[in-house]
Amino acid sequence: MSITKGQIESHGLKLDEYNKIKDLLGRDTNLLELGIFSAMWNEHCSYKSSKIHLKKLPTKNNIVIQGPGENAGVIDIGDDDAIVFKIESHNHPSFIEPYQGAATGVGGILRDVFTMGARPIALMNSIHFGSPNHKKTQHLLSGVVSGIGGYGNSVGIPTVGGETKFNSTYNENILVNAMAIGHVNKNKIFYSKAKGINKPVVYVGSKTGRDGIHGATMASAEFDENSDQKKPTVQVGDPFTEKLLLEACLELMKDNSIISIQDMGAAGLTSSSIEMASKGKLGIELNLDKIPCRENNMSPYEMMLSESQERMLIILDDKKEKEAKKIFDKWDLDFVVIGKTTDTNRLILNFQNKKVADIPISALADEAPLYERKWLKPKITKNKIESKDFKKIKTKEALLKILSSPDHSNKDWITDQYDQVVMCDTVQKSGGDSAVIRIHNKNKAIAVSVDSSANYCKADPKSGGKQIVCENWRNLISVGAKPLAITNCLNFGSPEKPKIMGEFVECVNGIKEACEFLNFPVVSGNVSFYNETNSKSIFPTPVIGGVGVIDNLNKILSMKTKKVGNLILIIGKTFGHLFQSAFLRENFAINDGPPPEINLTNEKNNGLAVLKLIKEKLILSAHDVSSGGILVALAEMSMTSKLGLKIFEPKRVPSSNEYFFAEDQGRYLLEIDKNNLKKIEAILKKNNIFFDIVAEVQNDIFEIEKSFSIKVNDLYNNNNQWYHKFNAIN
Amino acid sequence: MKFSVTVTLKKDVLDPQGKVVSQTLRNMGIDNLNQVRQGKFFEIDLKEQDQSKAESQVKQMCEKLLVNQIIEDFKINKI
Amino acid sequence: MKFSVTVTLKKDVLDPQGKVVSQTLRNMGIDNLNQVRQGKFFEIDLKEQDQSKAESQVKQMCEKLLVNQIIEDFKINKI
Amino acid sequence: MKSSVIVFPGSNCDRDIAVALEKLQFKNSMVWHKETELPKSDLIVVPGGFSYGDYLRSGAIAAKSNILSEVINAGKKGSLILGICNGFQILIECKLLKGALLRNSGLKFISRNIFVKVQSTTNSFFNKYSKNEVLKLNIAHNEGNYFTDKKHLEELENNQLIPIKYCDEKGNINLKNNPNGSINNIAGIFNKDKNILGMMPHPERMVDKILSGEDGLPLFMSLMN
Ligand SMILES: Nc1ncnc2c1ncn2[C@@H]1O[C@H](COP(=O)(O)OP(=O)(O)O)[C@@H](O)[C@H]1O
Ligand SMILES: [Mg+2]
Repeated sequence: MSITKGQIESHGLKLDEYNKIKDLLGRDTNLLELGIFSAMWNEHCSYKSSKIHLKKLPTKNNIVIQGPGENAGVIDIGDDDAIVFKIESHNHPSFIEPYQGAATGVGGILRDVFTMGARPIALMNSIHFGSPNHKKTQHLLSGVVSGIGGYGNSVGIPTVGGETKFNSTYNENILVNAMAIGHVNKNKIFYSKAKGINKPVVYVGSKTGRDGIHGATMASAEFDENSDQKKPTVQVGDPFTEKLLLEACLELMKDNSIISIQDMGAAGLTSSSIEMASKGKLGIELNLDKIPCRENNMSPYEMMLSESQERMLIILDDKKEKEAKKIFDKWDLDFVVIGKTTDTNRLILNFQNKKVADIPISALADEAPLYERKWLKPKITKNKIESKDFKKIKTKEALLKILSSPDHSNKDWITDQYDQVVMCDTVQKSGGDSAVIRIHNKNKAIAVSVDSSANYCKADPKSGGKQIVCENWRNLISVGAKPLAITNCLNFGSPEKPKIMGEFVECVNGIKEACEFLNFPVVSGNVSFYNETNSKSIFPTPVIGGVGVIDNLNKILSMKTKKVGNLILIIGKTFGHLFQSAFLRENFAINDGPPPEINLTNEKNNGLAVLKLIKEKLILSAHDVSSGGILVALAEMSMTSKLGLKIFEPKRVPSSNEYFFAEDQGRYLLEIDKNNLKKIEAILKKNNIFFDIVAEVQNDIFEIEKSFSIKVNDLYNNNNQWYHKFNAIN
Repeated sequence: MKFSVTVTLKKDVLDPQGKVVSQTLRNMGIDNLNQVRQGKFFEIDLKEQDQSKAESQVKQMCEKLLVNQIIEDFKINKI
Repeated sequence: MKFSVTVTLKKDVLDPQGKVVSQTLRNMGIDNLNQVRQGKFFEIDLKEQDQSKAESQVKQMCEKLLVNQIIEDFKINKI
Repeated sequence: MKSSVIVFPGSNCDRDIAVALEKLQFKNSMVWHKETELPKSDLIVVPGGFSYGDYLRSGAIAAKSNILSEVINAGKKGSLILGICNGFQILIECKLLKGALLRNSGLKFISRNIFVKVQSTTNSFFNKYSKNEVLKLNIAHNEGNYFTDKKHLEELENNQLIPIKYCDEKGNINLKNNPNGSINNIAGIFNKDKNILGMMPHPERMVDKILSGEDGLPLFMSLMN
């Protein structure tokens, strides 16, 4: 039986790719082998379109223990403590079945973290939906949110933050990116590289079923009307089994019986076994009769390509089998030796006493195609819109419009479905600039933030890429953390289109430039291409997940203002940049023009100066200025503390709307005690930092001198309605 | 007019609940158990005399709300 | 031998799920709905030839695990 | 004081409660559900989490475990037993406490800080609080909607067997501040002898100022009396 053209295509391979496979093998493949190649050579596993560009990202510095290339990145936060983290997309499955898609996304990223020996300590997510008016949006939103909660809550890992955005560009292709963060002793990290010959290859966790067969291929194929037919590939998550697997693995990791370990994620048994062998430059031989199966009569093809969840592959020290099995028995999990490592450098699969596949590992891993795809430099709109009209709208009206919009509304409806405090180390939950999680039993903490700005990236991919790294950096600083490193999830359309590829390349260039300048390396990440439906692609949406460290719990800051009479300072200059702002989008439905400019030097100086003030204990609360500008940021501080603000009239900018709603970058709002003003001024001046006094804390009333005033409680009510109304049973 | 609706997971879809229930029953000493699958059950009471009309209404309820057809099948019975 | 078990909440026990489902269906325009009650459904497959023996086994499973008889009733059917 | 925390597959607040107990100098041991004997202890805690994934009915499967028969014996002999969240559900399923915990009325998992009002302090668990004190505690559950028959409800109300009820910040007990639809805003109940307490809120999440408060501390201090 030889492979047909139709079979090649239905496996997502191009004809010339199949010819290359034939050359590598010196023969035709059988169907099983074709399936294996297609899983390894597709975009999701091979990074064939992105690899040459990702190489540009800075991935090393003195705190990086493990950069990209492992299940997750690892950084050093001092005293033998290391933090393991990664973000991953589960976009396509979540669009087809929002609850299970989101749930299994969380499950997958948790496994990436605990495979490395770390106990997960927090979950974050970035979710993007279509327009609220689109018929599918409400269903997708509620399904995704309960799926994320359903999985994380049950495993007992707090979901501490994230971001939720709406834009018609995601109508038929939502984004669900999940990030997990774990803690490990830096001397007890586990890796996936196989070592040693004739070592047992052990399968642990759930049984293999027919779920998600070809999930990885699905993630690399664009949607069309026939996507519904791909339904049976939906995977169902079992958070209970995940919890058992987590505890069993961590228990086994207490001694040294594991040589290497890898979760079965995308492309299941295929990619996990091949990755381990490839990294160790070894071969691997599996006996498929041994695979624990959930259904009768599963074929080798189904076993190798199944994406059943909650499974791991371990290469074990041959003397430790018995002890290890005991642990998995205790947790009622399967533990089966399914093969061994070999010195043949080949993947050999046996089934019912026959050899059913025999492929050189290097053909699957190293020889996977690499493309330098054609790309077009994105055109940046420079056109300036007539700005007279912007003065017409009343500042108060504009503010309330933004505060009550889906993107800026209070997210309690979402976060109340997440257990944010289980594990009892969550110092700061979602709602602030970053979540803060204490390192168990220690007087230090990490800060985590997840950010994206698709509108900026669409308008100018390179500057947008820089911006999002900077915003993330700022969010970490705003809670008192020293920013350390990031993970990233790059959500784009089809890389086969030069225009989309151009967006990708420029975004990566922007991220690279900002990360290099800020000494903020990339330690892990994920690329999700083909986010398009019927050839319409989403806005370029890189999502950045950053981690910082706070070396003393009493230096943690929030945006909650503390005391009547205190002053609010702004750090960083306001030029009045309104293009791509929430002000124009929410009030005038204008989406044109360039995003705000990024000045990396100012960004860095301002951030470091803020950190210095925090270190000197001169700051009482802090908040970065981002979407919505100064006024929205001030309102958020007020709503958090329920204290009012008297805001001073702006002096320098043409109109007050431009001043209050501009989205110029590199700015922070800081609450200070009046008595410390001199001292702070001196420090800022010495460091050449631009600053100004913008407001004073008062009771109850939020007002701008000579403009308007409103009760803080009314601000809150405006800010707190949208989700409840949108999701009311109707 | 009353109807019962039973909703079950499609054949190859993982049933974590059924799995744990089977395991527990086995631990409780029931050793001739092949498997348990768990689903949902609805009792729907309609003010409607015309059976075929009522039935098509129940079917619609299933498709629109009660059943996730991506992973579940359903059966309607008059009771 | 296969059995189905349906488990329903007792009549005077509050059924929050059924209540919300009814409300949602009404809001979706179904205005001749009296009520919906939600329960559970099990499909139990036993290695057992003797029907009466099997049935009594299933009954035992219900009483010991599947059903909380303080709030729930159950029905067994051979399928 | 000695305490035992029972651990089931899927428990996930076991470490949290152990930390709280140890902070108050309890000598605590963790007891795996397959054990057949309980260590000698003054307090037995059945912690929160998702034992057996909350599958079937939350608490139902854990209630069948080996160790639970020991817990039941101890309870009947008068030992102090505290079931929190999933632990409450387990105590209900094994019939140490009466009634049922149904799905939340909103059909959603709810996790947030809520307020409860102390109804009665003449018991081993709340004697360090004052009557009508309003506490800020955290809840996190899918099935916390307490339900029982009229007769039992009367018995609970008349014999001070409801130590805490959901309320607002100022202590008003009304429907608006009932997060899950629980009958009479019940957040926790005792058995007749008041040696067994089941509660949905997590006191162990409120024993640390740097987290969100210390309103749970007096509960553990009460138990040391
Ligand atoms: N955008 C990116 N930036 C940096 N590293 C990346 C990026 N995308 C993927 N990687 C790295 O490439 C490797 C493979 O990623 P992936 O296939 O998602 O892993 P897995 O199969 O374990 O989920 C990982 O080490 C990941 O961190
Ligand atoms: Mg992985």
